[in-house]
Amino acid sequence: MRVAVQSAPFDPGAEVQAFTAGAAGAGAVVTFTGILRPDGGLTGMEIEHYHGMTEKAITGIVAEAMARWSLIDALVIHRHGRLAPGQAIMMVATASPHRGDAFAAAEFLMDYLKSRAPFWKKEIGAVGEAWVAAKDTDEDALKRW
Amino acid sequence: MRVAVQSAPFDPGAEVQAFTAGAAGAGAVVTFTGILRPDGGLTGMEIEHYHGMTEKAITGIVAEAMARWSLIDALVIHRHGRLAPGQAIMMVATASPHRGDAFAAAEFLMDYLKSRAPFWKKEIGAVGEAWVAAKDTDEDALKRW
Amino acid sequence: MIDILYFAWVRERIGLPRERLETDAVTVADLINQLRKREERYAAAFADLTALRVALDQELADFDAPLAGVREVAFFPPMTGG
Amino acid sequence: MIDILYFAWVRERIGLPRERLETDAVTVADLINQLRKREERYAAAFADLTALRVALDQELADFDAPLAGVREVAFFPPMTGG
Repeated sequence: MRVAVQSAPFDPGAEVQAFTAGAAGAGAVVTFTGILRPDGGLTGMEIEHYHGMTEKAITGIVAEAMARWSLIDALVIHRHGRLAPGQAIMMVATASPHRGDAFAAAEFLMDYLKSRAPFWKKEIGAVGEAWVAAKDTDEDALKRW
Repeated sequence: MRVAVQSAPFDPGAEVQAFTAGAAGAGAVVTFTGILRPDGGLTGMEIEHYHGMTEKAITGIVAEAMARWSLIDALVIHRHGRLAPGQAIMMVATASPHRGDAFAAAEFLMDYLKSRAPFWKKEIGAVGEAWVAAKDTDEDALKRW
Repeated sequence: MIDILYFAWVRERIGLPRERLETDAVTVADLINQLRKREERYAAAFADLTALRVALDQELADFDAPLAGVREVAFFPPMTGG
Repeated sequence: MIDILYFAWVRERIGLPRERLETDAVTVADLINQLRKREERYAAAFADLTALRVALDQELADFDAPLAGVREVAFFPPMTGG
């Protein structure tokens, strides 16, 4: 497994390529990429994170996914700092012998990263800045696991 | 949307890169890649398909996904002919403003491709060949949609 | 005249990928009964209809579907794509 | 001595990212009450605990959790990763 918390941009295509090539024996690879949408005059995003806890929390979430599903490998990349619209915010990838496990684990990782990894997003627009509010639906999403 | 039914191998990483780059306005991209696992002495796979109906059936399934979920774009690539272990059999990709839609549509596409796209897989091993049997669980998977 | 296509083990059992027939069959089931009577290999291929699927002009159909206007009938086992 | 960290709007409201305190607080709730009394900006930041989360030594915890042995307390709003 690999967990990367980084300020540098990354290329989802290159990451998928490397992850797929490295997942020998996998029959199914699922990837999710979250991208900063250029909505309503958004000029950027600033992602604050809790250095130290972030890596620990994500590693714990990935370890739980590997314990719950039959996974050959898993990858989480999450950016912090300043992002431009259209850039990838984060990605997860899962490799499994079976498609059901790869899908379930990827959705589990996403749901937990949303609400249990210490990141805070601030949207930056032409007229000001605003912290993104957590959604009740994101917290509710954890209940299905 | 793009549907490609082809005998030539493809590079999942390059496809994800191109798909993600082309999906302007997407906040979420989900990809699934099915890979031929080198299980128990498998030396290859031969995929037969119904030329004409295959393209029509997949296009119909993708159109239904685009109607049911908020999708910006969708991609299906499926190989036919002879495959070597470790090669990608097929991939789907979905791009949406929302992660829930991207995941649901990708799983829907996979479930329908399994049981409603006219492909037939034959496993080729050192000691012989055998048609892959359809699984009841694959047929059951359609009922959730 | 109607084109009949066979795929996967149906093709292997019957021994050819497609053929052209003159038939007065009204439904798919009628056509299957006519084919069964032709030769043992057809009877074997069509022995268990639960193991078969049919498409009419490249759309999945039921065995009781009418053949009127249909130009292409395909028989095959349950699909294993993905 | 305990390190206290603030993130996102909690950090902005209090005006600093971290500080070091001598405290005899037994639980997180005790510590919050002590902080509230210090200055208006603390009272404002800790006005609504349902809008806050706490981590003790980088693990999520409840407000009634004991502080014995804890070296790092962090306060922040609900997380918005992913």
